[in-house]
Amino acid sequence: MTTEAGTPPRSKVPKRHEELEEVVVRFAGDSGDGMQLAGMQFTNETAVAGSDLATLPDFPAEIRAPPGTLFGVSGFQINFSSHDIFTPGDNPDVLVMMNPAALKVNLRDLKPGGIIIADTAEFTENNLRKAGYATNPLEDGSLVKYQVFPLDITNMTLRAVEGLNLNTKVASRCKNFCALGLTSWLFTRPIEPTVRWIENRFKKNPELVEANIRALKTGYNFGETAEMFAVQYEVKPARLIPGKYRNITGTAATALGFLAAAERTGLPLFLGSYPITPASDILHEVANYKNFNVYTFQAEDEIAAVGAALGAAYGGAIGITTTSGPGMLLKQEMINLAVMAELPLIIADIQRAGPSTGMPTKTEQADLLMALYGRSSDSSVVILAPATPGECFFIAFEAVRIATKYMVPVIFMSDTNLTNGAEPWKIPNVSELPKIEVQFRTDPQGFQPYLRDPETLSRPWVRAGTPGLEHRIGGLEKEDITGNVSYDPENHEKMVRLRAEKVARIAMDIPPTDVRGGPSGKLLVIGWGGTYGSIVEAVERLRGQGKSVSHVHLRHLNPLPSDLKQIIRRFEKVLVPELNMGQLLKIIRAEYLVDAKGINKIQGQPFKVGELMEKIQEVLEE
Amino acid sequence: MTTEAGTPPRSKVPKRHEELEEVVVRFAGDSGDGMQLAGMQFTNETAVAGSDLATLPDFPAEIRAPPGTLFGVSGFQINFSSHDIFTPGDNPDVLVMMNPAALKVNLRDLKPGGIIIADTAEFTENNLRKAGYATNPLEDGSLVKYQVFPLDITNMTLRAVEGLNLNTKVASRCKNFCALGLTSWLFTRPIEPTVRWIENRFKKNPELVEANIRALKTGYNFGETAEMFAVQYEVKPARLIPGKYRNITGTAATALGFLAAAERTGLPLFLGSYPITPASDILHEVANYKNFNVYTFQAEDEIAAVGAALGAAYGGAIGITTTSGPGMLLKQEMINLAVMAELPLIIADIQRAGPSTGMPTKTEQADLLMALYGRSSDSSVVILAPATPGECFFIAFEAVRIATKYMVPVIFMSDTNLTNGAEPWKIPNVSELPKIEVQFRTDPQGFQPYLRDPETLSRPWVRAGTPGLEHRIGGLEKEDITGNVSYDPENHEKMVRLRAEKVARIAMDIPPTDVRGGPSGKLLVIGWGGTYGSIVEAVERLRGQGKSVSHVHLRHLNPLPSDLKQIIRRFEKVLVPELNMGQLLKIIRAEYLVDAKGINKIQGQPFKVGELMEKIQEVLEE
Amino acid sequence: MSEVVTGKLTRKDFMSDQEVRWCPGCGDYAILAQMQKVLPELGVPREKLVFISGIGCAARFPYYMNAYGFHTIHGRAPAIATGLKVSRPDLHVWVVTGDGDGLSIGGNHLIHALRRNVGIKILLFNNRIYGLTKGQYSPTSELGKVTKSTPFGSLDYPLNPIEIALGAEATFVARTADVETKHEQEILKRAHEHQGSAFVEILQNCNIYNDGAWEPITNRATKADHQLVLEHGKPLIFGKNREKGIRLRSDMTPEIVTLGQGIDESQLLVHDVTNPSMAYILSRLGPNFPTPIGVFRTVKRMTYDEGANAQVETAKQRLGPGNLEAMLNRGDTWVVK
Amino acid sequence: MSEVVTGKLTRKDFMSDQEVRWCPGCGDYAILAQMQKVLPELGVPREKLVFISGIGCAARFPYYMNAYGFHTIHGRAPAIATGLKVSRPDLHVWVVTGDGDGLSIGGNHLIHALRRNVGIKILLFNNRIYGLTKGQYSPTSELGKVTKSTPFGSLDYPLNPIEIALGAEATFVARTADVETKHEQEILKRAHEHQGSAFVEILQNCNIYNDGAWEPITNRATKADHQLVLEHGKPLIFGKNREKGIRLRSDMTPEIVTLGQGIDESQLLVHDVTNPSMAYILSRLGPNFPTPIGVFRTVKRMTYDEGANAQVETAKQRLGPGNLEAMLNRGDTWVVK
Ligand SMILES: Cc1ncc(C[n+]2csc(CCOP(=O)(O)OP(=O)(O)O)c2C)c(N)n1
Ligand SMILES: Cc1ncc(C[n+]2csc(CCOP(=O)(O)OP(=O)(O)O)c2C)c(N)n1
Ligand code: SF4
Ligand code: SF4
Ligand SMILES: [Mg+2]
Ligand SMILES: [Mg+2]
Repeated sequence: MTTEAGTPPRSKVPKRHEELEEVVVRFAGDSGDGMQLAGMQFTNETAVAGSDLATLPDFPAEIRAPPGTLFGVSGFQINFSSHDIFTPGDNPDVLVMMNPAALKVNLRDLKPGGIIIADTAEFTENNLRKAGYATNPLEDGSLVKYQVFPLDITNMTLRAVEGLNLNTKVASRCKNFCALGLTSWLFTRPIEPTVRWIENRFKKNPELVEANIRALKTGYNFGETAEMFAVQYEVKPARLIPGKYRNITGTAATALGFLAAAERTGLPLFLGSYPITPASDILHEVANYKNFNVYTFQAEDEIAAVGAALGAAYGGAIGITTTSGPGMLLKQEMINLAVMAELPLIIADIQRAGPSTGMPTKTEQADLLMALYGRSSDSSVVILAPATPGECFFIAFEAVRIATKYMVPVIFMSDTNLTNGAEPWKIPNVSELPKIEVQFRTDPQGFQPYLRDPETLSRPWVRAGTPGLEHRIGGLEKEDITGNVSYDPENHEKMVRLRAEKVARIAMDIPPTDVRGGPSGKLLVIGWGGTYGSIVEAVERLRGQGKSVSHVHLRHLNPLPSDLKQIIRRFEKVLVPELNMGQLLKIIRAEYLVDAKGINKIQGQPFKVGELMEKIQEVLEE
Repeated sequence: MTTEAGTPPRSKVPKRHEELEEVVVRFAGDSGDGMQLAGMQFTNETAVAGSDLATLPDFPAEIRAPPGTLFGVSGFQINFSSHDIFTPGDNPDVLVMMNPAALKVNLRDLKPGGIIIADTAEFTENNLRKAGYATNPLEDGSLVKYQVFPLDITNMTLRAVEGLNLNTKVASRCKNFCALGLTSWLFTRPIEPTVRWIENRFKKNPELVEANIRALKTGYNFGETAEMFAVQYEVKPARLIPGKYRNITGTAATALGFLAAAERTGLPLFLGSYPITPASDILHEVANYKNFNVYTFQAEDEIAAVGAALGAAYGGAIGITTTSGPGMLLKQEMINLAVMAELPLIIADIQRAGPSTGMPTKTEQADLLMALYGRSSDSSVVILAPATPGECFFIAFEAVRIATKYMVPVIFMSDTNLTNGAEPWKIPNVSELPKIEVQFRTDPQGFQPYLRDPETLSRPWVRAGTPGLEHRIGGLEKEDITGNVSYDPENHEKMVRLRAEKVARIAMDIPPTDVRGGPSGKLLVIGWGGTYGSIVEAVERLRGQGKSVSHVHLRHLNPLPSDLKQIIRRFEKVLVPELNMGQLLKIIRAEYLVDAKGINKIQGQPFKVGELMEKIQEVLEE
Repeated sequence: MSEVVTGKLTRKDFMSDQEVRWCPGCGDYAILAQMQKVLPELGVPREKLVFISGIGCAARFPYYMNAYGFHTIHGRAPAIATGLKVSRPDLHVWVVTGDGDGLSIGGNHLIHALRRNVGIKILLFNNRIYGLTKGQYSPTSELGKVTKSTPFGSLDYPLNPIEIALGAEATFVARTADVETKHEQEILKRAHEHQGSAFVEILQNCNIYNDGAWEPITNRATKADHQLVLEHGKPLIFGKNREKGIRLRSDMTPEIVTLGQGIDESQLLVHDVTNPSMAYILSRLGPNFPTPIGVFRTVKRMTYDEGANAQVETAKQRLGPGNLEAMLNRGDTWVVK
Repeated sequence: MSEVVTGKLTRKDFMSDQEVRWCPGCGDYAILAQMQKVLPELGVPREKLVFISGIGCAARFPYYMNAYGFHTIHGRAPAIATGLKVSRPDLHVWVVTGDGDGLSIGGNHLIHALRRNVGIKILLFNNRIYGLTKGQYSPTSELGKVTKSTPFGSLDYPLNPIEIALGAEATFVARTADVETKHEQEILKRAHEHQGSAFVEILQNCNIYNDGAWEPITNRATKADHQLVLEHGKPLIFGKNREKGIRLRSDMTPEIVTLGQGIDESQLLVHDVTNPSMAYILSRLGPNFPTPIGVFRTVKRMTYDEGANAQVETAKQRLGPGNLEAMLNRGDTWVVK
């Protein structure tokens, strides 16, 4: 369905209307409370209403932690606005809290004067104790700084679904929709998209359709009718670039990017993967699209997953594998084989926090050096990183383009928050997508497996099965041109340099670097990956304050853009904010011999805009 | 046996004696011809004769390539001298060639006027053709530049062993000893050590003892009696530091270093390994020493090998694993677990050439960045690299010392040529070895698994099995002090930084950096690993020519020595020669922001001294 | 961390101070409880007990045991346990793994630990699903399974953990189920007592992602007809009234017979834990047969850790205890003055 | 590289231009020759043939075949072959592996390829040693083996490749030997003809590091007594004068009997390639029995690649061929003007 953003559906109520520029709402409850779902549906309503938005889901580590515990709290934050926004927001204006543990965990982030909506049914003595509250915060006056709306959401829900044939357990599970309905009313969001979603999701169970819709509407109508809320807020549609939009998560955008690129080449897509948080969802997503000539293969481990993808590439398919840190390093030997065999291979590494198992559900961007250098001996691959959830589409597409054009492995580096986050996405026109032309070699005349295109240095891609081109490749060093095994010393040096040069030349095939802000000045901030939103906002606000600071966000990490050197030279100082100990920083310093400094956060959490502004300002004032 | 180097056993012959300072001999033949053995025995004789020496074995890729082929040639080069030497030599003075293929492959390296000893029996039409000779080079005058001694070594050998109960095939296999005997005579080397070696090696087969000794003596006596050789050369004993010496290979030194360190701690040594060229020999060597409380475990793969070593460390043993490039990357996930668990673990990576399978029998030093960065997320480990075969002992020892003192994984980086090379080695006195004191925590009072020593930041090592200290560890992020699982954002940052800081502080526990040459000047050459000999010789020669060039050779690659920064500042230019595309170079540039340049060779071969001198000179003259 | 306990231990002594964090209703709770109940009977001091696990829901097990515990990486626990057990034969080393951890990424380590007969005890919690990663099919999931990663149904024929263990010639192979508390305790005890590697498949319910996976086998109402309790030396009988038995046809295929009509126990297969063919046939009875629980096979064979330690002792006897001085000075030496 | 050949191919057409670089006398030469001899009979166009190998001496095989070849990394060939075969069911994909490559580092991929029944043919050259790395013991080496890495003798009980393949429920499991040229050709042909995964163990002599490993079985003088040639539907008979047979005791253990003294063929086991228990018993006959060569088991089952391609087809039929425009525009959309 397509609505016109100019006229979002609206309820007519006699309540006071207040217009807001930007709101940050955070839903939180037990991992079994359906908070991710409520958040995602609210996001969708908000997108359809034409706001710009950014989201930040925050999963607990446990599948279903015991109810009421602090470590079992699952949260979902959304920032929406009538102007351009780039981050999920530092501090929420509104907390929708399903139990005391959720309140305990999230209260410290709430803005002074912010709104708290809490389900009183869950503020039992037992739950308060589990959350570490001696007294009930809804009643003990400790929340005077905030606008508190205690509400028995559970009971409202149970009453709403009375008469349906549901036991209490199932019935009370609908309460997330009740909370969502109320929140939707409060911010004048259209609930129709959610109604449609419910109808589709539970189509095999009409009772559940009815129950959830009733819960949703109960919440919505409560806002409208009850005396509790005096004000209804509104956030006007954002002035986005004209076009057709949808809401998209990083996961979906990545999957669609790969699918679109494969479709453009006309080749089958083969995705070999082994489940791992947070990469698994890309596999799940792609698996639905078998009608696009898609093979998805859940392998026995990460090595087999990437191996199968490489085997498929050898057979002429778009071979892709998806994983996260601990799985990524297991793939390096196979990636190295692809480097030697010079076959196209796409590896998506969705970075998560910490070495070893670390904190699997949290974000970080600390796999960059591993992606660059984690293979034995000198072996250069291409590294790309999207900056926003929606951009995952274009970078995934670009990964396929480069891999097939240059016969080279390409690592696509995303992260937990990028992949789980969402934003409104201007749907590209299929005809506007970049060209990908794959030409298999079929002519036996003059064929040599390692004869290179003089411009790209790419060797020919020969689909196994092509008559007259039978040949052998492998991981031993190969002789230039013939591809025969060779231990010749000079040949080895030549081949190592050729492989590196092939990757280096790709710098000529990437767009000029975009500098946000003045082309020269006091400070250049260089970022990469999912920190984009926070950096943009911090830098723009500082520029709004008249500070001489500009921003470059790299999508191409290897090779680096060839104009970067000149850009850096035009600034006095360079700062590299990263969610790691300083990885791009090392590369920039080694490459450009500039005394760049890092802003580093290693907490499994994104940068807050305020945090960044503070650190940047410090450097500006030094 | 101990002989006094002052009086090496010598034959009394009426031939002309000529004294030489330094000689480079290269043996070569089919991989089945026993050239490695001949080379090693000649090395041993030379060591016992008191020369300084350095060796370079060069294996073919195939186990037993078809006889007579170019790719099947196996070579062994030794440089020996009456003064200090550091490399196996750039160009041989003497070639001992067992067939035409050997001659073809090696001739280009022979010094003008050099000696060629060739087994004429193998210069058959068939073998000449396989080697690509149209005519017999021994006869066609193409070798006029050299002193050629064509000799029917095969036939001499067969005649020597006549009467023994050996078939021709077995008998002719003794010819390597015949060639060795002749070469030993030519350079006045004592053959007694070889006689003893033969007696011991074939003690179960007296016929073979007799045959090989006869062959050896036949060669030796031929030199003495035949009219062919007018001159017998002599290389006087080198003036080495006084002490007791033996000849040692890098493999043996590494094994002994680990064994000695484990012995000093009083703990069992557990070596988990999976065979891979060129690391396997360390496993083979260590496996002989079970009486030292040694467990060797040939695992099903590299992951299991390092896993078992880590399990043993958890139980209080010295856990070691040995491997080479393609196996190394498979171990990174387990190394990362050791980083998190903060357990001592020693990983030896014997670097070989090329990405993927590459050129497995050739040398390179291109795994440095993988060792540093090849794990997911920020995870710092200690990296050490020996400079010479004999030094492998001390660096292996140091690896164990650091791992156990700091509860940290230590990567020991050697390479093909270091491990296969040999040199005279001053045997250390056991009492002079550095102290390693391991103290397991046994006191339950106040025990916390991650409570750190305030100085070293090391956590306690608790042997599983200690009463009252039962606790749980793992790869999830741990809470400071308690070691409980923690997803707390600030705690994660703290722990990542603590782990990094622990490694960084080890810089305070390493000796001051030795600068060879002036403490300041025009050019500083920074090297690491097995390039030591070539760099020392190149730099010393240039200094001999009055050039302002000094040399630092790093044994500690992570952390880097804390005085390195100051040293670098005292030079105008910095050069980093490496057998890779510039890996230490990247680190030096990023760390010290100095415009260091690389000298890079990627041919599976060590630097030649001449090569290095030339490149260094270029930079000096720039 | 925990006090040194003297005197007889109780179940509580094996409970760690960590809150158990499986989903409410998960079968893992029952397994944990049985382990904690059975340990006091084994007379093993707490400090000699080590639990090593990989990654997965099951693999959280060590955190909840008051003993030594190491939660390692995905699939590799048998390798780590091997190194520990070989160098520390005095310890009792248990491996806890899942069907994904143990049979997917870790299949090879499992097989090799079993064929080596390292004296470790491997418990495979089989819930036929990947729990921790939220519900993808596992190597033991049934063909055609629809999961997040297989919306059109899975295509791979499942692995049979017992058959794989037998194929690796494991010396102790058994099966039990989370809810069969007494049986489970018995099997854990026997695994402990076995000298070499013990492999125990534990049928476990994941009520979140694969609820009811073992339904007819473990459900009180249906289990009599769907469970075949193996006992050494006893004929294979099952059914509510123990009225059904298993007989072998002449072509070595099993068949279900009803006792009574001319058929008596003497015609039935008699379980023999030392007979490999018996174990094999029982391991693949097929869908129309009851599912055996109990010990399939147990035989005695030298363990790897015994062998490794014997080699150390023999070497010491033969060569004398390691002498560093002598080792450094081995071979030809010379003195420079 | 090579010309397009029309008309009937000959052995020579399958020989590549690369010099064969195994040690003189290596058993691999014979296997290569049989493969090159048998291929012309199969009527497969050369370009449709792909050989994929891991690392090891055996793994050099693809270089010598004039076909498509990929010499990959240690132990992982089955995974690479799986990706290729699934996406290119038109190709004939052979995997060549060694006992180390296939059963040590690559054991897990082997098992999983077999249980999935991917339509690839896996040839395991078993020389019971690591050849390429110069002579360490392998997972099939006999217990107590003294090698470079085990100077005091190995401690691990060997894996039995056939038993492991059966444990993974492989649909075609066979054994042959390098020197049994005719038998080998026959088995290669049958492996080719089998629809799903075919697993073939080839006993291979490494004359450098493990000479005579299969001596009594493959030696002309002794093999009649040490080889048991399996043929479907035929009784198990062997011996110089075909005077010995194999019978099953009532406890399912096999015994050797001499034909004649009141014992005739009718009492012998009759080989049945569809009977899993038969295959299992034959796979572990033990040291006092002859070594079976031939097909142990073959059954038909859906292959993974068929299944995967069928899912693509079904999805296309059900959802229509992929429409990029529609996919991008899925779900709720809105227009900004
Ligand atoms: C190297 C690596 N790959 C993948 C993962 C993700 N992962 C964690 S547990 C798991 C599977 C869990 O399934 P199972 O072993 O059956 O345990 P369960 O959760 O069902 O108890 C996977 C795929 C990981 N942690 N590490
Ligand atoms: C990751 C990795 N580990 C180890 C090796 C070294 N390696 C190469 S082949 C091989 C074993 C060879 O044995 P097998 O598979 O039996 O083959 P064979 O040489 O006997 O034919 C080993 C350990 C390697 N190449 N890569
Ligand atoms: S997801 Fe399943 S296996 Fe994991 S804890 Fe929850 S119920 Fe148990
Ligand atoms: S080492 Fe053995 S297996 Fe390898 S080529 Fe030589 S004989 Fe054959
Ligand atoms: Mg599971
Ligand atoms: Mg082998």
